[in-house]
Amino acid sequence: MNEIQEMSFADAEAMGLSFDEWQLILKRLDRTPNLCELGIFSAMWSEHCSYKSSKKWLKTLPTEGPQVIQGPGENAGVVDIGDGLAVVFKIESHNHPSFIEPYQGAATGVGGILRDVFTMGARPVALLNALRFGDIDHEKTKHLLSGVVAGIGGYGNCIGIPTVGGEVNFHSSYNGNILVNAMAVGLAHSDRIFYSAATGAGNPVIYVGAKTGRDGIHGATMASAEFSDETESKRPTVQVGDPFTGKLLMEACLELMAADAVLSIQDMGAAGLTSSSVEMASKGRLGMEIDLDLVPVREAGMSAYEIMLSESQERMLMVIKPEQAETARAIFEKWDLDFMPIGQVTDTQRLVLLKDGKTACDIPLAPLVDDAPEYDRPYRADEMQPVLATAQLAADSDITDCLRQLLGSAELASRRWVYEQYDSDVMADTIFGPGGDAALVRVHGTEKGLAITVDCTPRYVDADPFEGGRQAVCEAYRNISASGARALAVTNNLNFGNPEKQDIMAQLVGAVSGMGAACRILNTPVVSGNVSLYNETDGMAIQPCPVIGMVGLIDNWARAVGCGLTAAGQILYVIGQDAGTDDGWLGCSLYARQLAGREGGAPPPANPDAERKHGDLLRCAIEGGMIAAAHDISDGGLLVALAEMVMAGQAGAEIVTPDCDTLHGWAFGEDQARYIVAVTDAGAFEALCSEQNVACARLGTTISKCELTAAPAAPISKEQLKSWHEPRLAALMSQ
Amino acid sequence: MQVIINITLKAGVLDPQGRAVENALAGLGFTDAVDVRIGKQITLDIDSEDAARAEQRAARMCESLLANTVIEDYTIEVVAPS
Amino acid sequence: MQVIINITLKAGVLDPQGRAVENALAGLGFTDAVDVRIGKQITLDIDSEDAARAEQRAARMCESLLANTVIEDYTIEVVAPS
Amino acid sequence: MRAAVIIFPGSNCDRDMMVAVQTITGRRPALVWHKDSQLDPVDIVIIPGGFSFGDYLRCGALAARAPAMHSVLDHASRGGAVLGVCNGFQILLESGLLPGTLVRNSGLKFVCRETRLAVQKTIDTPLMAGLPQGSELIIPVAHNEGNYFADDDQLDALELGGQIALRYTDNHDSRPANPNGAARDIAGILSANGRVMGMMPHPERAMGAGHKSADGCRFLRSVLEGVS
Ligand SMILES: Nc1ncnc2c1ncn2[C@@H]1O[C@H](COP(=O)(O)OP(=O)(O)O)[C@@H](O)[C@H]1O
Ligand SMILES: [Mg+2]
Repeated sequence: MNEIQEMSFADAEAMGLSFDEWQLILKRLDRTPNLCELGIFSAMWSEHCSYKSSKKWLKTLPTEGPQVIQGPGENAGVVDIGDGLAVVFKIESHNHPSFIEPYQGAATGVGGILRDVFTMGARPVALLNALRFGDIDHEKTKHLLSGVVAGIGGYGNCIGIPTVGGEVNFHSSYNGNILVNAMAVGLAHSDRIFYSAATGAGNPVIYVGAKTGRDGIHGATMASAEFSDETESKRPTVQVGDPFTGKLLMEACLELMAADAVLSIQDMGAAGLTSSSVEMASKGRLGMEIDLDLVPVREAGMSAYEIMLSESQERMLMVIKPEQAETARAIFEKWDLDFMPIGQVTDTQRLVLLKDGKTACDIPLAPLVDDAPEYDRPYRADEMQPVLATAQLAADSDITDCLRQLLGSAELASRRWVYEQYDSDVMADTIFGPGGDAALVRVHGTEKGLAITVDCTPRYVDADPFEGGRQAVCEAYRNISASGARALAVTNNLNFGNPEKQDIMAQLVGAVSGMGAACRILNTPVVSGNVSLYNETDGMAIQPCPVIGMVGLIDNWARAVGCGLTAAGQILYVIGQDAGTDDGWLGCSLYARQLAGREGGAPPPANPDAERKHGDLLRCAIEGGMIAAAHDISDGGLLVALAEMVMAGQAGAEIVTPDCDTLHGWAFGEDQARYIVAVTDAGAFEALCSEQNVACARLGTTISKCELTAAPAAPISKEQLKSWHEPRLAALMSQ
Repeated sequence: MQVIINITLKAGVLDPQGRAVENALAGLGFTDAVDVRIGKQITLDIDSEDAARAEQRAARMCESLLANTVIEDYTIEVVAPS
Repeated sequence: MQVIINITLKAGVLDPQGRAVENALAGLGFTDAVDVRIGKQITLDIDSEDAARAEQRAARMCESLLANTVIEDYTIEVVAPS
Repeated sequence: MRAAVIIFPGSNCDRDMMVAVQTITGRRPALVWHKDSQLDPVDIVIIPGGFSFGDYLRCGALAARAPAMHSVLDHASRGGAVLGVCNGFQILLESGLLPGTLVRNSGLKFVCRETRLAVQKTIDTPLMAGLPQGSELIIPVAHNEGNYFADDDQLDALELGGQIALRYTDNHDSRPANPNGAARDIAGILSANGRVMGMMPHPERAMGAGHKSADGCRFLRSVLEGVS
């Protein structure tokens, strides 16, 4: 296609624009766009950049609170943690690229989310990831899992940010669309946050970082389409991550920010130079003029279209104080990075691009952003699922055998094979790394600790989007609370199928409403997030997966508790359970799926009010020094949680199970808002529970022998438990 | 048959390693070296007397494991009876 | 001049990667592949019209950086004027 | 006690090492940028872990040829003490200060986990003076290329010469003690004069106070007190 040739609707359609959208472009420009201009519209109006299907619903999320310094709308959310410090975080998906090339897809996902965080002026201190793969026996799973894990490690380990947590699930609905969501957390001074809005007409616009190649051209539009065989041929050149350059860029940017030379800054993520220049200029209600001949390129002969839509990694755009230009240049030279003034801020509210001395693009900014389509897509929810009773689901096996099967299942088996490939200790501030509940990372040089987790249970969301959305927030909150921290705020990644289908849209609406409802009650506003739609292959959608990333704060990390049992002679309680309970909610549980072969059924109701009360009680008890170990109850229920506490600890547990027909419900039910705690001062703890009016059931005691006894069943040694739990993934991957 | 397989990054795909080595060479005074690209060379023995068949087997191995055909190209050379 | 440098592990030097690839190939049914060794192929352009001189420069680069001569051998091939 | 920590582009344990040294000695080590060819006199040079130059070509290869390494070589040739950790170990091998090489882990994967190390009987060295032979240390590793390799003659020579400082040893769980396939379970070695040491485990990540072990602190204290 010729650069200046006028485009037609056929061209627009090929770039993913609808006829109405094409008409709107003609109207706003009052002429026909050229290739470069059309490419810019198509990228900015893609689902990925414009959030056209989800925006209406994202607006319903709570985003404010006294702790919030910056909510959604910037590169990452910013939350106050006191003493002049702020935590900066966001989660982002790289689903499509990771399916095509798992190593590079995952690596560039990590690189991208790190840039979002350090762009805000924060030094990244932790990485997490939420991964979903197809059936564990599916032919592609092994290749995708090994590539994604290696890619995440490849980037994070090299750049030197610890990967401290995450989750991995397997389900056949992800056979053709895996999910790779990466979260980054950083620390900044709360009065030194950097934003993207351009300031001051006449100020220089600087390009820094790696050179621009033909990588991933139109990746944003790709991420906004379903997969089919046809996509294969449209495949852009895969983006290749360069964590080494990423590290230099991070250090150079942080050094430049400390030198007080930066006015505004934006990373080049999806849609590269297009979205960064448009966002900076439009947020500042200004314009921008760029000479594309000045952009450092890797290959000769790149067109304006290619330069504007390239998704080459490790690049940034910034506006700097003119008088600091030489300081800035020196810093980038020190780090051996490109530093190139490529244009200037203008007051025209237009984006003007020059190429070979000619104008390659001259369009008003307002339509690109303000007129980006926003749809109120119709939705219709599936029928509600029935509540299933324990009797309908209970398997024949005894509870020991059920425990063995659950611990060894792909869902619950140890993730050690995964997380040992991540450097979880670099920066030397990791207190709790992967393998427990929330990760805990020290705020360097202080007593503060950040508790961080990512959570979602797609089978609940699939069965009941509203409940599933609430539950994801509640489970994250429990993980944070189990460490003793108080939850501050969340980021979220909405992974769904094709929103043009009414049932999928209903999932999105339900899940977002549920998330919002829970966040309101738990006082955890949403400060950032990302949406990934069209996760479908040949019409088959994924199980909906609204991942919650939550960050909490503990004032003194030395007081945090882990989930492993520490010593004998402590009393085990279940917080949030009545003493007489002898059944549990098995519908939609992991037990039902793994042992009864039954998917679906109404999920256990989430109860954010109870979560808040129980979380407050636990924090209070931990603060009071009564708790030696704490673990939330989630997938697999009470007995699985207790087995995990034995496997992670240096002591055993002895409990007596109720004598009843509903024993499996009691042992493996997934009723919400519960924790198992090992208590050192039972009297004080029981008094606290009755004072705060929280139900708690005495479960048993800790013992010195490292074993789990659920009488009348025979004791199971820790080695035995581990022999069920540990080998599954490693065995699969070494086949 | 001994077979040599050369695996190179496709044209246009970023080669950060090549770039870093080029810079390092320049730092050591080798400013006359440009366009450094780094690929893999795999040598193996294929149990077959027939060169055409060995080449065919090697191509299969490349497609199914040795090369990442999304970003890499490969060439196969059958050297000699081993 | 375009120059191709092949870098291979010396005989006797452990090649864990080659061994793992051999096992992986066997796992995929390619039991006819043995003695898998993995080396590097570096291509670069040397600014010189003279093949002999380009080769000499390349050898210097290998000795001072590109190869670890304790465990690696290298061969140099000057391909063509670039 | 004066220490210097060398920083290459891609080093990422430089701060951690600096903090560890300062915790033990109360004094901040000098930080030396790879482009500096000037090194003020110090008691020990420490080369920290990370991915210098992205680990491109061969781990440590590009860093070993950086200007700062010329002064490190001078310092070592005058009998100065040098400690290289992880990528620092790789750099010392590439620069020829220590024999052998580190190749890809036998599992072909990055490995981050705790290891148990046995302190070996070595030649007289100030670096290990505070660590009784036979004592054990729990210190984590995190690397892709930690598989120590040398030919048998060279390994025999290292053994005979008392140059093997640390070996991976039974960690009393189901997994192999040796995380990477290193020849003869070697985790750290000394130069023939006992003044240069390279090791894969990260002592700066086992400093107690929130870390899973405090043995790295014991180890570094021995090193730093030994050379001051
Ligand atoms: N699900 C969501 N909830 C809250 N905020 C969201 C969500 N999805 C996207 N956002 C916000 O919209 C903005 C654009 O997101 P994104 O396109 O992912 O940014 P970037 O281009 O920096 O990667 C960000 O401020 C992000 O936090
Ligand atoms: Mg961004």
